[in-house]
Amino acid sequence: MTSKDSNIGLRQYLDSGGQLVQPLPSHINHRTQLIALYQTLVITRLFDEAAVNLQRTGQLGTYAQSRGQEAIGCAIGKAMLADDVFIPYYRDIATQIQRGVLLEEILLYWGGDERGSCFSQQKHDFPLCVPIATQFCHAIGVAFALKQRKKNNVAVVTGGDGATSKGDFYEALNIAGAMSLPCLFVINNNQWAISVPVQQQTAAKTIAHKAYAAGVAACQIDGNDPIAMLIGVKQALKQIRHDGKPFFIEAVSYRICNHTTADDATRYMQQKALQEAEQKEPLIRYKKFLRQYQDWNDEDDSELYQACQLTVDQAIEHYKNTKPQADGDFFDYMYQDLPADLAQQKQQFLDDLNRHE
Amino acid sequence: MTSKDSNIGLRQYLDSGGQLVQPLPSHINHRTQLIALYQTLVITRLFDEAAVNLQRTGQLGTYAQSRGQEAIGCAIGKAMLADDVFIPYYRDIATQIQRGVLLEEILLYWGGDERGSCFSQQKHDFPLCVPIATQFCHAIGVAFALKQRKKNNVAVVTGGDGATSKGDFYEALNIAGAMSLPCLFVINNNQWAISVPVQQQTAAKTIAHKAYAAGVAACQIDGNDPIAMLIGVKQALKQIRHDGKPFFIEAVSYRICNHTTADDATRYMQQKALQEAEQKEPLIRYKKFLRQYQDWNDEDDSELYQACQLTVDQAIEHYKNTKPQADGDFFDYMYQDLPADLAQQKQQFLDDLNRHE
Amino acid sequence: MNELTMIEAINQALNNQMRANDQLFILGEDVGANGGVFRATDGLQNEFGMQRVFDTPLAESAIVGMAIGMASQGLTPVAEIQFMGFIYPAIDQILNHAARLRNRTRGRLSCPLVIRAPFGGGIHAPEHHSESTESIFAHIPGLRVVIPSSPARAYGLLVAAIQDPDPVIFLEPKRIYRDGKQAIEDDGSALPLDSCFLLREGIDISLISWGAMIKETLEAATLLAKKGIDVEVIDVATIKPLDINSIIDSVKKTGRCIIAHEAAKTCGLGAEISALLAEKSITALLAPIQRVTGYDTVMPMFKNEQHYMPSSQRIIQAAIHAMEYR
Amino acid sequence: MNELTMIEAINQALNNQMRANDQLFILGEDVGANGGVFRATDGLQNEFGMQRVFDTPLAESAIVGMAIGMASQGLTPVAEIQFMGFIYPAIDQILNHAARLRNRTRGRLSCPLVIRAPFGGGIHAPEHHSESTESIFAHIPGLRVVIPSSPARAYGLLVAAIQDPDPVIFLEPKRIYRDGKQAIEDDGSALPLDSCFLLREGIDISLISWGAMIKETLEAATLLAKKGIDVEVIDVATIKPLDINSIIDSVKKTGRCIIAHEAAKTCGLGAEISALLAEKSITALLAPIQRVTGYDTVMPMFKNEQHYMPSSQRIIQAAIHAMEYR
Ligand SMILES: Cc1ncc(C[n+]2csc(CCOP(=O)(O)OP(=O)(O)O)c2C)c(N)n1
Ligand SMILES: Cc1ncc(C[n+]2csc(CCOP(=O)(O)OP(=O)(O)O)c2C)c(N)n1
Ligand SMILES: [Mg+2]
Ligand SMILES: [Mg+2]
Repeated sequence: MTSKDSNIGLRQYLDSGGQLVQPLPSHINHRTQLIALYQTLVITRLFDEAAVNLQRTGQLGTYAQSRGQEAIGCAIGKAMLADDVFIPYYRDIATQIQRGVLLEEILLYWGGDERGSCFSQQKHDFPLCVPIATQFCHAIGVAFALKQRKKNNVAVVTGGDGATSKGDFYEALNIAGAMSLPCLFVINNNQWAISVPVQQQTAAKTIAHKAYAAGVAACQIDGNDPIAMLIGVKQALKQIRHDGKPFFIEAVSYRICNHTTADDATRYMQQKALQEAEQKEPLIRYKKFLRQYQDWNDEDDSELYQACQLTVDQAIEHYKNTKPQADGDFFDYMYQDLPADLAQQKQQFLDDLNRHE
Repeated sequence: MTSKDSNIGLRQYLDSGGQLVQPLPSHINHRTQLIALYQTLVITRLFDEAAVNLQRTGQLGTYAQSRGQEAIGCAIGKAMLADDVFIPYYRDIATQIQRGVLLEEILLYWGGDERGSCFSQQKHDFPLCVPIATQFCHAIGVAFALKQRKKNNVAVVTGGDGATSKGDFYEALNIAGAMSLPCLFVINNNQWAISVPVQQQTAAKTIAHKAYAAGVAACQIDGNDPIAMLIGVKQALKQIRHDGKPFFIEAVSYRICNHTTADDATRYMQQKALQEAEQKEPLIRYKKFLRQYQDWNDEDDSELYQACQLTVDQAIEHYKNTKPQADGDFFDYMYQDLPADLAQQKQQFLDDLNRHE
Repeated sequence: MNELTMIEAINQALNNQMRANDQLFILGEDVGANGGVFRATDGLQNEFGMQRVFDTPLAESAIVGMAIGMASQGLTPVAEIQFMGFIYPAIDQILNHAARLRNRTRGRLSCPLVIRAPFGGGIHAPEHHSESTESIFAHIPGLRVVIPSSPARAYGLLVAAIQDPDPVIFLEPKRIYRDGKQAIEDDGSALPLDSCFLLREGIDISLISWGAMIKETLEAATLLAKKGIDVEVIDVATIKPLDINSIIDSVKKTGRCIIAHEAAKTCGLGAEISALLAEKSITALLAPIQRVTGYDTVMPMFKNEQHYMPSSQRIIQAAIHAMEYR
Repeated sequence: MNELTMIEAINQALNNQMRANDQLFILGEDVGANGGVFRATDGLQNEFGMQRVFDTPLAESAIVGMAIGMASQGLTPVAEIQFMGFIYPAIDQILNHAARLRNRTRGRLSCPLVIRAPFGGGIHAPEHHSESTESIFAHIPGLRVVIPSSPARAYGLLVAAIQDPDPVIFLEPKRIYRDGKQAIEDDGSALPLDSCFLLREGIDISLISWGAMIKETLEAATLLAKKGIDVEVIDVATIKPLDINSIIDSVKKTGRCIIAHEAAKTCGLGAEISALLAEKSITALLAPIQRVTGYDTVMPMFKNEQHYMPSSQRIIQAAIHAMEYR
C-alpha cells in the first residue's frame, strides 16, 4: 500500500460544540442553504419521534429510528441529483424524505402496508431493504444501468457497520471496483449492530479500510457533522461523475436510540457511552453552529420546529385516513399478469372471506 | 493505514533461474531437507501427469491439474504439523499427498468414488472442496475448535484468486480477524479463474491487500519459489502458534495448464503469456538451484523421477484394482442411522436392481 | 417442574445441554449479552461465559460454515439464525456441506450441529420476518427438520436435536413463543426425532399440521366436535425424515384428511404428505385430501398477514367439505 | 432453418434476442471469451461486445443481485450460473428480492431477468455438478421456473423467458445439451410459459415428466406400446406457475399416472403434481399415482450416478404396476 492510500482520518468541519474547525468552502456558506440543511435534520427528528409514538400507541409496527444519525441521510439526500438512484437500507428515512418519498408513505411502510414502497413522487429509488447487505448488490446493477445511460448519474447505496461483515457487501464493493461502476457506498457506522459493538464485528482499523480490499477510494467522515457530511458526499459524487469510479464513505456516528422499537438497548449498552454519544449528536451541534455563525436564535428555532411539526402532523393525518387495501390485493402484484392458478387461489380467498364475514 | 501495513512485496529466495537472491536461513539449508522438498514437487508432477492420462483414456473423471503450482501445496504440506488441520480446495492434491492422503485415494475421488475422501491415514483434514470459497468458513470453525483444544494447532485453508471475490472468503477472513482465530489463509493466485484473469476479478492492488479489510496480517510470496514458500508458510505458522492470530499469504503463481481436463485454455489464454509463465515454473527452477548449490546431477534426477514414478504406478494399480462400492452404499452415510423411509427406499432400490439385472 | 412458555422451554433446554456437554457452543447474532432478540439464549452467556456463548459478526453463511467446521472436529455447535428470512445466505453451506459431510467422507467426518431459527407469521413483524419455508429444507437429503408446537415438545425435541449426530434445522414458531405455559421437568430427556405426535384421537377425519398452526387445528377440532365431528389431530413435528406411517394409520382409520400449514401451497410439505397418502392409502380415502395453506404469494406485510394465514375457519370448512363429500 | 442441438438452440435464442433488444445484457462467470463452459454464449461477446456480454467476478450472490439492480432500471439481464449446484449463494437474492420486487413496490419497480443454469446428472461430472433442485424454486412465490426438453422447446421457451416481464429461472438439462438435433427457425418466436407440452397421446396411462427425464419417459412409452399399453406423455416444461389443468385432463382420460423426475423424492415437484391430482381428480384414478424419482440421498459421485437416476425400466415397471392395479 502506498501512502496515497493512507489518507484515512476523520473529516470534520464542526466539532461537537458546533465550532468550525476549518473554514467553510464558498459553495456551502449561504445562510439559506445552511438553514435548509438544518430543516432536513429537524423534520427527520420530529418524524422519527412521531413514528415512535405511533408505534407505542399501536398505530405503527416495529420502527427503526435514525435518532442521532440524521446528518448522514440528510446530507446524502441533499447532495444527490434527482436522476441519481438511491438504494437504501431500513434506517434511511432521512434520505427518503429528501428524495421526495412522502412522509405518509414512510408511515404506510412501517405500518405494514406495501403501498408505502410505491412512491408516488419518486419513481426509480429502491424501497427500504431489510435483508442486511443485499442492497449493495442491487446498487452495482443500478450503477451499471446508469453507466449505460451515459448521463453521469450515480447509484448511492447505504448500509450499517454490521452490514460490512456480510458477503454481499464485499462482493458488490469488489465488483464496483473491478468494473469501474459509478456507485457511492455510504456506511452509517453507528457503532452497533443491534447488541454487537463494531469492535466485535471486525479487526479492520476502520470500516473505510475495507474499501482498499476492493481497490476503491475511501474516506472517513464525522457522521454527526452535517456540514462535513454534505461536503463529503458532494465531493464524492462529483468525483464519481468525473472519473466513473466507485467511492466509499464511512460516516462515523452513534446509535443513541434502541435498534428498533422492538429492542431494549439497556440490556447491552453502557449508560456512560450513551451519554458521551448524546453530547456529539448532530442537532444540538448544528444548532450551536447556527447560533454562533448565523445569528440563529431560539425564536427562529421554534418557528422552524413548529413548521416541521405541522408537516409531520399532516402526514400522520393522511396516514391514518388512508383506506385499507382492497381485499386480495396481495395476489395482484406477484406477476405482471395474474397466472391461472393464482387467479383461482384469489377467487377462493375472496369466497372464503365473504363466507366468514 | 500506517506504514506497518505496507510491507507487501513479493518475497523470493530463488529467482526464476534458480539463483539464490538471498542467503538461506540455517534451518532450511540441509541437503536432505532440500532434496526432500524436491521429491514432493516431483511426485506431485508425476501424479498430475498420470491423472491427466487416466482421464484421457476414460479411467478417471474431470481432473484439476496443479501443474506449475506444485510449490505452494508442497510447502504447505511440509510446513504443517500432523495435528494441524488442512481445509483444501480442489486444486490441492500437492498438499494432500504430503498430509498422508494416499495417491489411490486421490484417484478414487477424481474417479467419482466417495471413498476417496475417507482418508485411511488422515483423520481430521477436510476433503477437497468444490463450491468456491465455502471452505474458508469451515476453516474458521476448525480454528475455533483447535483454539479450544489449546494445543497450538492451526487450521490451514487454501483457495484460488477467483475465490477471493466471493462472500464466504471475506466473511471468514473478517471473523478470523475479529475473533483472533489460529487460521492460515493461503491463496494460490494462479492468475486465472477458469477464463477470467485476476485483473478482471478485482481492482485491489494485490490479493494480499484484501487481508487488511479484515485487520489480518498478510504477505505476498513467489508461489513458484519452493524455498520462499516453505519458509513463508513455516514463518506464518510459527507466528500464528505464537500470537494466536490469523495470517494471510498470497502465493503468486500461474496456471500453465487447462483449468481442468474439461477446459480448453487456448480459447482465452495468450500463447505468449503462457510461454513466459512456463519459464518461471517451480520444477525447472528448483532443479537448477539443486544443480548449482547442491551438486545435483542428471543421474540423481532420473533416479528420483524413477522412484517417484514407481510410487505413482503402484497407486494406479491399487486404484484400478479397487473393488466397486457395494450396491446401495450411497444410502448408508446420509445419517448415522438409516431412517425408516430411507431404509425402505434402499430396499426398493436393491429389489429393482435385482429385477433388472 | 416449572411452568414455562415455549421460549423459556427452549432456553431451559439449551441451558440443560450446556451443562451436560461442555463441548456445546452457542453462536449467532445477538445471542450473547442481548440473549437473542426473543431471549432464547437469555442468561446463557452470563452462566457459561463468552467462550461458549458468543456473538458472531453479521454473516449468516459464515455462521453456518463455521459451525460445520466446529462440528467436524467434535464440538457441538448450536447456531442461531435470527429469523428464518435470513437463513437463505446460509443455504449453500447447509445444502452443499452440512447435509453432505458425513456422506462425502463416508463417515470419516460428520456434522452434529443444530441451526435454530424463529419462523412463521402472526406477530406483526416487518417484511422477511414471517415466512415459512420448511419444505425447502425438507427437500434437502441429509438434514433433519424439526418443528415444535408446545413448550414441552420444544424442550424435548431441542434436547434430541442437540444430541442427534446429524445436522438438524430446528424451526421455532415464534407466534406461539409466549402462548401459554406447560410444566416441564428439566431432566434433559429427549423426545424421539422420528415420530409424529398424536394430539387428539378421533375417528371421522384426520387433521395434520405442525408448528403454530397446531393452534388453529386444535381450535378447529374443538369446534368440529361441537358439530358432532370426531377429529384426530396429528402434529407432524419431525418434518424430515417424515414419519408417514403414523399419518397413514390415522387416515386408514378416519378415511379423511386435511393438511394445514402456513407455508405457500405449491411444493409445501403438505404436497409431500398428500402425495404419500395418495400413493399408499388411496383406497382408504373417503374424500379427497385437502390442503389448507398459505397462498402462492409473498407473505403480505402485516396489515394483511391475517388474510394470508390459514384460519381455523378455513380448516373447519375443509373438514365439513370432506365430511359431506360423496 | 438450421439443425441445432439444445445448446446451439440456446445460443441461437440468446443471439436472436440480443439482436432484437439492445437493452439485453449477458453476465456470468466465463460467459465472455470462453463462451460459457458448455458454450451456451459462444461467439456472443465477439458479436455484441464486452459491454453487453461480460464476465463477472466469481460471486453468485452479486451476479443475481446485480441483475436485479439492472432489471429494476429497465435493462434485461440474462445471468448465467455456471452449474445449478452453485446457485445456492444466490437464493437469498432470488427469494428475498427478485421474486418480490414487483409486489414489494406494488408494481413501481419490476424484475424482468432470466437466470440460466445447467442442471441434472448423467454426464460424469464432479460433485455438485449433477443435482436437480427445481422444486426449491417452484416453492418460491413470484418466480417462473422453466425447463426445456428439446432444442426447439429450449429455443422457444428461452425467448419467452427473456421477453417475460418477471423473473424466470431457466434450468437447462445438460445431459441432453448435445443429444440430437432439431430444425429450428430463428424467428424469435416464443413458446407459451403457461402450458405443458403433450408429447405423445395415449389412453391407458399418463407419464408426466420434464427436462432430461423426457428421454427415459419417451423410451418407456415406446417399450410399453410394444406391450400393448397406450401411453400419453406430458412434458411439464413450465414448472411454475404450473399448468395442472392439462395434467388433470390427461389423467381424467387415462385414469393412471406416473410422475418421473431426477430430483430427490421428498418435496420434489412430483409431490405437488400428485397432491393436486389427488385433490382435483381422485375419482378419475384407477390406480394410485406413482412417483419414479431420485432417492432422498445425495446424488452419488459419478461412479454410481446411474444407480440414482430413474431409468426407463423403473418407469415401465411403475406403469405396469399401475395397469395391473385392481
Ligand atoms: C441478513 C440479515 N441478518 C440478520 C438481520 C437482523 N438484523 C436486522 S438489523 C441487524 C443489525 C444491523 O446492524 P448494522 O448493519 O450496523 O445497521 P444498524 O441497524 O446499526 O443501522 C440485524 C442483525 C437482517 N435484517 N438481515
Ligand atoms: C460457487 C462456485 N461457483 C462456480 C464454480 C465453478 N468453478 C469451478 S473452478 C472456478 C474458477 C475458480 O478460480 P480460482 O478461485 O482462481 O481457482 P483456480 O481454479 O484458478 O485454482 C469456477 C468458476 C464453483 N465451483 N463454485
Ligand atoms: Mg450499526
Ligand atoms: Mg485461479
